[in-house]
Amino acid sequence: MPLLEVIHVSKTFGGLRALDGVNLSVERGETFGLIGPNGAGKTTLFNVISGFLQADEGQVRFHGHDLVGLRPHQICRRGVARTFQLVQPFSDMTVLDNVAAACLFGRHRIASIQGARERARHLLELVRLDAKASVPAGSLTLSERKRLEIVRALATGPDLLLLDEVMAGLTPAEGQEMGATIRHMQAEFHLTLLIIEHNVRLVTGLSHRMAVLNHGSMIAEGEPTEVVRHPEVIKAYLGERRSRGA
Amino acid sequence: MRAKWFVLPALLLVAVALALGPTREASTQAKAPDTIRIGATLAVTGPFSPEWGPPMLKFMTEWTKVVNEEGGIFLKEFNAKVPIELVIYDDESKPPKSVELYEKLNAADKVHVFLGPSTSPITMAASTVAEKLSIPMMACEANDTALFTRDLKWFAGVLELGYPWSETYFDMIGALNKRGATKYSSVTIISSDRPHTLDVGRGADDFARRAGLKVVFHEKVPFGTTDYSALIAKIKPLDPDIVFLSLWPPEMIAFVKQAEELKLKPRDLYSRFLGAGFITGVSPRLAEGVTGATYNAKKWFAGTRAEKVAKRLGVDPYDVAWLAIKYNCMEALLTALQDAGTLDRAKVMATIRAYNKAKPIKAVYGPLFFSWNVQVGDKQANGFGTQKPIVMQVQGGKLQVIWPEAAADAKYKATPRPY
Amino acid sequence: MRVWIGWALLLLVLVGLALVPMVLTRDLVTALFFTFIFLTLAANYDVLGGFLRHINLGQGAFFGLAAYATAVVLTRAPWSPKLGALAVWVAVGVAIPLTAIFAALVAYPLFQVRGPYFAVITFGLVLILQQIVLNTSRLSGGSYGVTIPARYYPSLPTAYYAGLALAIGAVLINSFIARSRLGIAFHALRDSEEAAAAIGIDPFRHKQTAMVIASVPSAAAGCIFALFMGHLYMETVLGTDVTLLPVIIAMVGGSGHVLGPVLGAVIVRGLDIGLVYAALPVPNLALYGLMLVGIGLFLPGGIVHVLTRKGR
Amino acid sequence: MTLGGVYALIAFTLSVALATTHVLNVAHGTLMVLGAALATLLTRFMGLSLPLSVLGVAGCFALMGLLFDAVFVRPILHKSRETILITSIVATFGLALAMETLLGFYWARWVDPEPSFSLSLPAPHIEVRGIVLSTQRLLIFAYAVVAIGVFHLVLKHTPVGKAARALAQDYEGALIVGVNPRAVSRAIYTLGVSFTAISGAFYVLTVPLDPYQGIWLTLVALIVVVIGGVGSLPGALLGGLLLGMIQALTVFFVGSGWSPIMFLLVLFLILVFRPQGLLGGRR
Repeated sequence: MPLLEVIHVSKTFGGLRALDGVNLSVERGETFGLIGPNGAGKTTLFNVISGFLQADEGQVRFHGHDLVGLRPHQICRRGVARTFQLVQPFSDMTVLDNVAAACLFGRHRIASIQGARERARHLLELVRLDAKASVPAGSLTLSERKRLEIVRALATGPDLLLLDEVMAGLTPAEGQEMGATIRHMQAEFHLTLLIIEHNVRLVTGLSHRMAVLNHGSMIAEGEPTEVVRHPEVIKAYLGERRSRGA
Repeated sequence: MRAKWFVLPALLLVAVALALGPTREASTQAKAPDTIRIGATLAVTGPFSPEWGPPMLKFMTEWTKVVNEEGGIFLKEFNAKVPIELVIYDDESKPPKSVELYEKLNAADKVHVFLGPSTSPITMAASTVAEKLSIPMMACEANDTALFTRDLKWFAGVLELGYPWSETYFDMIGALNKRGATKYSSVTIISSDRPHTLDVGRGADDFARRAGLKVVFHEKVPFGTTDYSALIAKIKPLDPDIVFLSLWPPEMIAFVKQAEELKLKPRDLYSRFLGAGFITGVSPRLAEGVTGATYNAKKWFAGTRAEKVAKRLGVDPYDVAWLAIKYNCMEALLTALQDAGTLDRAKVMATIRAYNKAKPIKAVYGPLFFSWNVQVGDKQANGFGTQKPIVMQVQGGKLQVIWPEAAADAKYKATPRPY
Repeated sequence: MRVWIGWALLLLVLVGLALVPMVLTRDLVTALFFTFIFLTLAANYDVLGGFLRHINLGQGAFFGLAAYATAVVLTRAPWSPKLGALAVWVAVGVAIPLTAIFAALVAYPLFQVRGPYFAVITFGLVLILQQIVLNTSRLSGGSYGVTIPARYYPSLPTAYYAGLALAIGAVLINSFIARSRLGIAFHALRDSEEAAAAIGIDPFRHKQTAMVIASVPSAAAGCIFALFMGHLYMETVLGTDVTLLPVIIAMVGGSGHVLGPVLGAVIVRGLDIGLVYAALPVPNLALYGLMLVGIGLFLPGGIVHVLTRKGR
Repeated sequence: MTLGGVYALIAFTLSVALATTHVLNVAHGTLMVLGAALATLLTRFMGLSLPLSVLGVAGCFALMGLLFDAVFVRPILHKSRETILITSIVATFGLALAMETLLGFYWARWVDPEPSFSLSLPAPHIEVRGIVLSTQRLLIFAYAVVAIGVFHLVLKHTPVGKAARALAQDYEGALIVGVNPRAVSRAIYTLGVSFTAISGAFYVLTVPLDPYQGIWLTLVALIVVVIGGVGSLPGALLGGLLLGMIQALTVFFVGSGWSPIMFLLVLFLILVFRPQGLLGGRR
């Protein structure tokens, strides 16, 4: 049984069909990359999985149980964590408490604040933010915020981690580093990853399998190297480029 | 949170406590005090002040001077005339504030007796202070029935309850109809949802019927209603002879103006309050012929301190609608002090309670005494007075008392609405 | 060391406040009693206003509801007169849970909205209660109000100590929240509701909890206020003063800081009381208003934040 | 119903200011009362004609708007959104208290012992097939339409107006693009304060005001803003008309006592089911 199954999910905004019968399944322990041009519906799919949006039709199954109808915090407690494309740190709180909050309220629900902070400190070391533990999260750089976003999601104790463009806006060096961190995390915590990325090259290097979304529909799925050579995919990306130029 | 931030409020409070603490002192009283101190609060500012505020303050202050020019009042206990001192604070139209201030009048200003504040809500709060401290309070412009049904021992007011407010007016209408001067038969009553205006409206309903009129429409409107167009549209087809408005000044002015817009033309328009503010508010043209309530009659004032004070301040007593209430209230308190002949609070209160129909205070408008143990609805009312409004009309842009005939400056003039 | 000095001073203040009815004159005791009532409301306001940054104009609703519930039980319940002095406790025992349940229920519609909309919808709640009071005259007396029988009135010292206890309680609740996991959840929600939900914090349940916590001391304050004033008018217990003053006190002192409402109450009420003593020829309210202008402009974000240099 | 137009206008000026500068002006209603007071003073006690006194009010309050902007808005404009909101609430609440108290106190001392601001316009009625139309109401309505039109044109077609709309839509974004919030706030407050004051003058043609009604008017305006959606002109218009209409219909068909309840119910329903206001775009 796959860890996550998305079965024929559709979502419409006004007249726009953002998701059109999307099917997807992610196996335990794998890294699954989801790519597609801007506006393809990637983030909408994340929002549906994590409960921020309700699908018009279709099912989302996690560990074989239906997630539809659950609210975000409930989904988090079942073991699905996510990051936001536009990072949303708790900017007035310290970096440490950002992560401690996730330990307190996530899946493991550590009872004491002290215990949560200890665990948070340990996790911050992992992404090399331990030096910044006591500064307000609002004062971090973009790259640091992205790392905080990931480690905060990780601190909720998920089985499945949804990463929404965590490498966007980073320098190539920072991107490489981020990739290494992600790999390291996956190994240490036995995570299953679903990654949205606009940058095809980075995600190809990370993923075991990949899928391509365009105009709300899945147009290709398979081995990363195969997928990027798929004619529909090339057309989708080129088409996008052409329309941008116009 | 650092501990030092506890220090600041702490120091402030301690400083306040130290500065204000040692104001308590034992007082032993043997000889006549320098002054008789009378304490009061007044809605000088805040929402009630447009009716009660600064002009009343001026009037009260000037009145004190006039009393003292006559040497003050004679107290038998000291066998001497003692000047009076009026200590007035601004209660900002807030009941809790007046509670603080009446406590201050007692604690800091050491007043001998209390004069009531303005309006029922504030009087309601203030009267509990009088009761707790056992200080006589003479209430002025407050006639909410609830004030008098609490079995207070230290509280009396000069006004009659709100219910018979319109008695004089409907007496007049009844008399005029009998004489054939008018042929009014239908009344519409609008009352604002406040205790006083509701009482007046309820009373009007009964007194109108007693005068042989038919109440064709009676509606309670939310307090503060300013758009009456829909209501007027509803009244217009009924074409009542009399529109009786038991409303507050801004509501009243809005109604009268909108009645013109929608051409509602009652033969008589009665306003619960009439004063300079009303005439300028609706414009003299629309005010012409409007009848309404007042406590003032120049005929009554002739030769009194009120006339003297008004002359000195250069005000027409008719312009300040409720001036006579305050005046009668202050005078009643002085009379009670004089009759008691002492500043002993229990004796003063006993004197106030002893006035009755046979032995009243001679107020300008007639006998004033306080009623005790009167059944009102399911409750016993105590301590309300006898002062009741009389009827006024705007004639030639001026206010004239028209009823009762003994106090009247002019006769009722049926005036068609000017539109 | 300095911490100890702080605690010692705190103790001194508390002892001082406990001695007040024996030392100060009745008017000041009364003024302090009202200060405690408003401080309680301001501290409660800050649970939502400070910790969750929801400007709540409806704090007065809980105050007024409890005040009315107390008065209605004492005057309308047929068994009240038989209970003697116990009736007061029964009335309070009805009023406070009733208010807490009310707070839990109204949380459902109120928290549908955020930002300025929340301020308006909570103000709307007060307006609705006003209308309910005015239109249920048999129960509430309508605009005539209700009179509580004099035998239930507390003495001034009793009222004072009850007010003091409430104010201390309300401030302690805030300081407890600030240190607890609830505080962390509130803080997270105020910074980003989405992110908070994504790490497992239930936004609605926490906001509802905040509202219920904040309603209890306010309800108790309403009960004492009702008993102290003896007669309830809609405008006195559900009016603009009760609605706006706590907000202003919290904001002047510094919203979101445990000591903010305390400082705010000392300053705002200090001005109010002090101006009467100053006996100036200009109306006090005008000067009071101008001083608020000064405080607002020169100490932006509240006095605590300026003092702790955390002003944002 | 015609008063709906005035409600809409005062609501809209409040809402534009709130959306572009994050300043919540609690003294908004008090400025309206002040405008009514000045107009009353000019016509009733100085004998000016209505148009002249409206001009006078416009002039005085344009200056007042500049002053307001300089004292209450500029010094805090660079602060965070939340600080601006809190600072402005405290400061303008103080301003409202001070203004209304001074106005009430000194008006009663110097001008009229019972302060009430109201203007009258002895004008003929227009009767169309038995329906009486009041010229005063027509005038008020015409004013509201014209003023809203002027606002609309200013916002749509002048550089300052475009900048204001940009600020209202995306504050941070607009700042990055180089919009100068100071110039916008000056324009918005000069225009907004003078229109608010003139609205006061027109309002008292049918409904009198007393010095202490200002804060209440602000709250009413805020409710209208919320019904319509912050920053939305048609929203404010719809909110204002809805307010007037619900009141009129309930009074006529149900009874006066029910009109506030009906109105509040509508407010609640709108907020719960359409939290961004009837015509508000974003939450």
